[in-house]
Amino acid sequence: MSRLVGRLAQGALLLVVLSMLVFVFAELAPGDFFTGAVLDPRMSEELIETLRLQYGLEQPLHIRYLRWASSVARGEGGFSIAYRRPVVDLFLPRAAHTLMLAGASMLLAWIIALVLGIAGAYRAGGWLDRSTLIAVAALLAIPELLLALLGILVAVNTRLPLGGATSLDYASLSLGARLIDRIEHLVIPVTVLALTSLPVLVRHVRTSVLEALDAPFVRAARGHGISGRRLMLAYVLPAAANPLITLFGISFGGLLSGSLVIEGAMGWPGLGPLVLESMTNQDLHVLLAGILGVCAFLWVGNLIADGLLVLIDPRSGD
Amino acid sequence: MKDSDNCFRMAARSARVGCLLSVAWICLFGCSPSPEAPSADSKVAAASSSPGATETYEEPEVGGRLVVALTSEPRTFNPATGVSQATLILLSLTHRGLMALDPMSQEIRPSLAVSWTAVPTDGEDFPLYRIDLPRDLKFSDGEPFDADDVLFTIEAILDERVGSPQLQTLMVDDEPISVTAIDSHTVQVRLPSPVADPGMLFESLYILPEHLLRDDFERGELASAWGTETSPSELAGLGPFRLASYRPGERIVLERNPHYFQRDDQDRALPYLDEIVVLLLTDMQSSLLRFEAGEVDVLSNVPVDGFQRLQVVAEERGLQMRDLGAGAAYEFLFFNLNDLGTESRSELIAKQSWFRSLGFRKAISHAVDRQGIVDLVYNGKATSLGTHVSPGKSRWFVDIEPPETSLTQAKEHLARAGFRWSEKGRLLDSGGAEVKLSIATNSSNPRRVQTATLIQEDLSKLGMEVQVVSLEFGALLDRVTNSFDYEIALLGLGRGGVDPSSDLNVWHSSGSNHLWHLGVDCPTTEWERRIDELMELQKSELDFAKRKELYGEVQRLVFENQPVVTLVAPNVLVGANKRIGNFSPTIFEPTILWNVERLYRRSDRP
Amino acid sequence: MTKPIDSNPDPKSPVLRLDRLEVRYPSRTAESDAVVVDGLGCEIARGQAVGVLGESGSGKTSLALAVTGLLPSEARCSMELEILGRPVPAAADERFWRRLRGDTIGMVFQQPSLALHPMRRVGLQVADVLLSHRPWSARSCRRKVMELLDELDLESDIFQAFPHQLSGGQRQRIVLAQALACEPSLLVADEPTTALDRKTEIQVLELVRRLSRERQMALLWISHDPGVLAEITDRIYVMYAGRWMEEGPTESLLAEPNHPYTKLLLDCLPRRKALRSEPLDRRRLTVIPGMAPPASELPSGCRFVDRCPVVTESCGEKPSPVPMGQGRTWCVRAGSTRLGSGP
Amino acid sequence: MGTKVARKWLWWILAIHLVVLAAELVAPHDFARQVRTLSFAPPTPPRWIDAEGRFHWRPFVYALQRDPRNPREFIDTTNERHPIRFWVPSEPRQMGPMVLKYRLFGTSSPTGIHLLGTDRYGRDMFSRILYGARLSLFAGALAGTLAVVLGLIAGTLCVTWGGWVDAFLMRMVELTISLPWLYLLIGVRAFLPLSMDPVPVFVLTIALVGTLGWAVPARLVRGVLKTAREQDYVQAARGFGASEAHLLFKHLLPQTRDTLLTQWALLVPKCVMAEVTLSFFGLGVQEPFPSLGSLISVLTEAHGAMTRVWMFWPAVALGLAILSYHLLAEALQQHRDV
Repeated sequence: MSRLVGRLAQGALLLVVLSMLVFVFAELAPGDFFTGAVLDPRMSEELIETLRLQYGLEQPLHIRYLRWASSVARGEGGFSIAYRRPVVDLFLPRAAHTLMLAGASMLLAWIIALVLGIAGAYRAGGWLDRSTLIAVAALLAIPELLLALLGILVAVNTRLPLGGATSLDYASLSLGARLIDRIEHLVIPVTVLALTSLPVLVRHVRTSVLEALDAPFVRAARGHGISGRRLMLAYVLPAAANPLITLFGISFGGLLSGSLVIEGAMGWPGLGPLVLESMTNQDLHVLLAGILGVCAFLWVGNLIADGLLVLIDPRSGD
Repeated sequence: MKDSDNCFRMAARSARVGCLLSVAWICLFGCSPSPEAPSADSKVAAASSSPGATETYEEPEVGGRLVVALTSEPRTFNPATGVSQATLILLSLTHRGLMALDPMSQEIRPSLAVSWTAVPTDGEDFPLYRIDLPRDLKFSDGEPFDADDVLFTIEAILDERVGSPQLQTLMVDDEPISVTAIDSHTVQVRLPSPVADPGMLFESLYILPEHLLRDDFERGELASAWGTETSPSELAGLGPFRLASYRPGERIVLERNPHYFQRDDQDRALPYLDEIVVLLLTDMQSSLLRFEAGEVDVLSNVPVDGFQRLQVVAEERGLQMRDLGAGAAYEFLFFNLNDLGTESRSELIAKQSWFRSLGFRKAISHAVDRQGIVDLVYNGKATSLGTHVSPGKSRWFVDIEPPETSLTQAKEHLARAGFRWSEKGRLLDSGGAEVKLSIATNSSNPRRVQTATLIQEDLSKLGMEVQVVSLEFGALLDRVTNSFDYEIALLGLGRGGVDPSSDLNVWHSSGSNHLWHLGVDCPTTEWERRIDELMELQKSELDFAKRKELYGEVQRLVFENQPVVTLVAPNVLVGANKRIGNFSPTIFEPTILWNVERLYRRSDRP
Repeated sequence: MTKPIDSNPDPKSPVLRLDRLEVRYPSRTAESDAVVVDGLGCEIARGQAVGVLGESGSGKTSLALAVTGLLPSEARCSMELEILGRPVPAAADERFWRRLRGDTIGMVFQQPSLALHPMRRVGLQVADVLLSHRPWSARSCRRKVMELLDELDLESDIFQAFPHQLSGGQRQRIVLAQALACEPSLLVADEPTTALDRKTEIQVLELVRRLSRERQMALLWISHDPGVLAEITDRIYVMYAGRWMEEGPTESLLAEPNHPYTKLLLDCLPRRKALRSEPLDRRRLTVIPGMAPPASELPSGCRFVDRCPVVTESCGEKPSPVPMGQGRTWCVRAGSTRLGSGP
Repeated sequence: MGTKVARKWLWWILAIHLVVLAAELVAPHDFARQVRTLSFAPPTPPRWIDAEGRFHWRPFVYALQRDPRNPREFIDTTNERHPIRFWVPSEPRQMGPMVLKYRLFGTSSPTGIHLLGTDRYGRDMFSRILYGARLSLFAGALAGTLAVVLGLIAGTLCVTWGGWVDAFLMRMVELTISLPWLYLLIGVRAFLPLSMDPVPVFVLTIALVGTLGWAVPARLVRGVLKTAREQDYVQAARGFGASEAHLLFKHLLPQTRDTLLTQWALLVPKCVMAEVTLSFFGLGVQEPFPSLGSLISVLTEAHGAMTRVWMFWPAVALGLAILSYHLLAEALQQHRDV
């Protein structure tokens, strides 16, 4: 219990340090939210100065940090200059979509990776293994954005929707039709996103399973005629679990960050476009919320991974 | 006239190694290529002049839905504070101002106002105007509109707490205009000093409903009122549409405003359409694909290669693609002529002596292959420029041919300016130092990087060693406007009004967008002084012909002295589904939606 | 679940008949393959216990893996193998072997600590063998495992234990339980007691001997320790560098070895009885001089030629078996020379 | 067996790298040479049979010209053959310490050979891929190695020291993964000179990508080592009094090899792609210098590029390189002892 409290304290400290670092980094980068406004014909220098004062951008770093911290303490999560709104208001309606997309694709990616990685390792050098290897190399050579565009191209030639989370007439659909509509809209983004994270997972699953297949106790089990599904599930996978669980912890952090790019290209109403935009126009508090979210997920993921590692390994229990 | 680039879209790429990536900026805003514009491509100009006319033969259908795409989310529904491009396009659908730019004639015409008349003043210095407002006009929530709403709007904009970007527009020579109500439907405007085209002050000044916003204003919270979370029932405007629903990140649905004031020739209520669905698509490539698939009905600011691809499939997919000719935005090179003072940047200061040499600037202008930029970067969909006013702005265009692309002439200019060549063909300045330069531009705009890549090779033919430095947009702007740590930069400008006065901040030596030499109050050369003078004169010149002449002289001075090397004006490319009737786009934002109340949807494909 | 080889087709046929076994590995460095096992053959009758004696690296383990189809994929193996009188096809695949292993052939591995999955309860690991071969319900498997544990003198609550909670002897019994679960006709044991202390080793050996007699189970016991083989086997094959050197009934072979290698090997070890009482460091008083040849550079004739103290010219030829008493010796000088004094 | 296959792939990878190292010699054109009349020209394949159906022993190419019916397309100019020759004289240029006066192959006439077509500016894609691959493959491999080595060190420290060092390093991993490095990159860029030569850019790329990529390998190494340490034989070795250092190097670190090799094989392409990001912030290579990443990213920028099939060649080249790395890593992983 005290270890858990310690970890929680560490996590909180981590977020604080991270937020400070982001402030420092943003300070290092030239310009602020209003730098781009210089070229806007309707924004006079005086107006920009006024706005800078109004949003406290002229104040020293620590004051700005404290202002942000107090905003977080009030539950607003910071204030977006671009939208003139508390960040929470911007994030809440979008976060569910991002989590839905990211969660579904993570699930899909892990399922595919486990199947391909295990099958490939089981018959290492076989046709499935070889073609997986080639596919992985190809996926790594294709930028995500291009993959997204190819995904839309696929949608153009099928009956699948090209983007968005719901159809235009969603509101008038029946409950069942709504569900189908949602799923149809998920197919392409989830597939594309799963494909982007697939290479890493497949390679690691395959390596770990290969290594586990080589473990003396797995060979012994095969010597006893234990094989097939029983061998894989009860012997090989637990033995291969360690790097995979670690990787799972890391990919948990990717739940938020992984889909940023894809969402924009797919017209998926998640956090992606918002956070990316905040990055380019230096809307610091929005970006900060995104980063802290990623970090928190990552940290939780690592916590889960460490916990799972303890859980599956009976030796650590004694 | 100012910049171009404020509107951007993001096309982020892979976000691996833990950090996030890239963002592409696309120059979006253009200004008019009116049908009669002497376009570089006469065929194109002819094509774009016809559609409005042909469409009138057909009886418009009432009802239906139009799907449009926006490249970023609106940041507010508040007309007083909206600045981003997406916000402004959305506001243009839901609000109306007293005056508006007629994109065809490129003049300011009454919009809400019934009439705009100058009131003769006896002996007084201050010009006076009377604006008659229509009666029986209602906001989209059914509440009546009267002069108080106009007064409230002006009061709100002029209030510093609101921080409205239009505050400056309502200031003449640092004095606010004053507006008074004569009766409930007549207002009177008093200007502190004469203004050439006073209707311009009210262009796109959307009228705020006093009954909804007065309380917020009194509390000093108008700036944050009408944020994107506001319920549609709390919003109201005078535009043809009103907000029905908003799904963040996904789409905005607008419905017909039943109280809209305009009616068509047959006295039918406008708009024809029932509904506009605005899809929020941050990625241009996916917008293109969805347009191609017929999921999006109209698409503005189509990138060049997408446009040409769509042209190929236009028949098959039932699309109409239009090249509207040169937009008002222009791409240009400028030299760092800022006063670096005593700062220890001797290397840069030494290079500035080249930049200050007219021969050097002219040599560069002659060396640049503008047609190459048009052909290779814009696939022919751009127009070479000799000066900063593109043919698209027909009302102010003065035919100045771009400098001839000629290495010989460029070399002559250099030789005359004291440059010479080493045995290896490297260019040396009069002190014998090799000429090494860098062209900085923003990496988010691939067109600019491509242009710089072409210029880099052009200049290397003169014996210069040139490097392309592409920087993130904010970092580039910081160098250009703040640290002055650059040599040559490549940027685009051209957003803003058609009127020369909107150009003041670029060409006046004290202007905030006088990018190549910022923060000067008194011009350093004779021709700069003359430009300042001309710009001041045209500001209050009431006679159009004289004003055009004054502005023409500015353009000639710019051409002769090349403080900036203007390159090209990209064409404005748009497309629509053939089902969309009355499609009559212009190079002004909103290119396609400027006549949105008259757009209609055919139930059957013609 | 049908067995690929009927457990009792002909009571007279041997449980295992192996001939011309050859195992080679493609070499990492040299161009030619490394021949690890070269032309071995042997027979094990029902209830018979056969031992294979050899130093480490002599190819014993490859032999054990070959007859259970467990060689690593890169190994090249050819042999004529009959199990319970039925030939194993040359193209036998994993599916074929899978049914054989654990059912007809039980296998006990070298180190019990490595042969058990560290994250799985040992009872389940025994039950897994049954579940893989018998169409039984989980409950009846469990009952059978309990019986087995009891038979092997293990407490029943061990079922729930993890391997790391057990002693070495307990683990070895669990491994044995796995091997014996399906009552195999043949038990292949690859140095199963090396990792155990002497006392536990004796217990395990006695246990195996008892069970094999009760069940008429054949044994193929591989070891480098003649003492162990003396305890448990009826017949011993001596192996060196992938070939048989000598074979014969345990008693006579250990008492009167005919092959120079066997003699040297047995000389290296103190007498069995003395061994138990003497301190550890006296065990390895003498060693055979020289090193076993690397598998890629084997001499063409007798494999022992480089280290043999009594080499003749004819040792350069490949020796053929010479019948000696109830056994055979693969030495050209067999019978003609007596080397030193036998043990 | 593993090492023999591994050696085969190692030779193959070395061969690729040697070819791109000698880009000056092998490439038929200068990577920056623009032929503006040949914008987006399709590949000119070597031919043996001419338009009249005659066979020629010496392969040749046809020059391209604009299709008069469709000015955006090119057609072959079949009235003149341009034979492909080896060891063609060319303008002298520097390759390392040598001055080259020849190219490996090319046509003697000014009409060049464009094996993989040209880009927007009429630059030869084949030559650009060679030059770009030189930068990207070396930068990728070095940066990937740096990241893996740093990760190995950090992961090892976590396990050997444990306690607060472990907690601290793991929190650093989380920080590294979530921090917005691009802000720092923009900041760093502001302190660097305006224009930079390719060599410092190359070093900078490796240093930045390598130091930012340590986090995931570190965490994986830590996980593997933690389990490895619990294994019986390691415990046993400890019981025998083996020193921690001995344990680490003999028993623990070898177990991380597979994971690290996999990580490395995955990191290399990531580093190649990350270089594009750096370029975006003005830290990577800039036009006209090519990198594989920048050649590929053209595809996502321009809708039109996707319709020109030959613009996908850089992606194919990178894919092949990645495949080779993976095959090498896989061969190195086959370590089952005989």
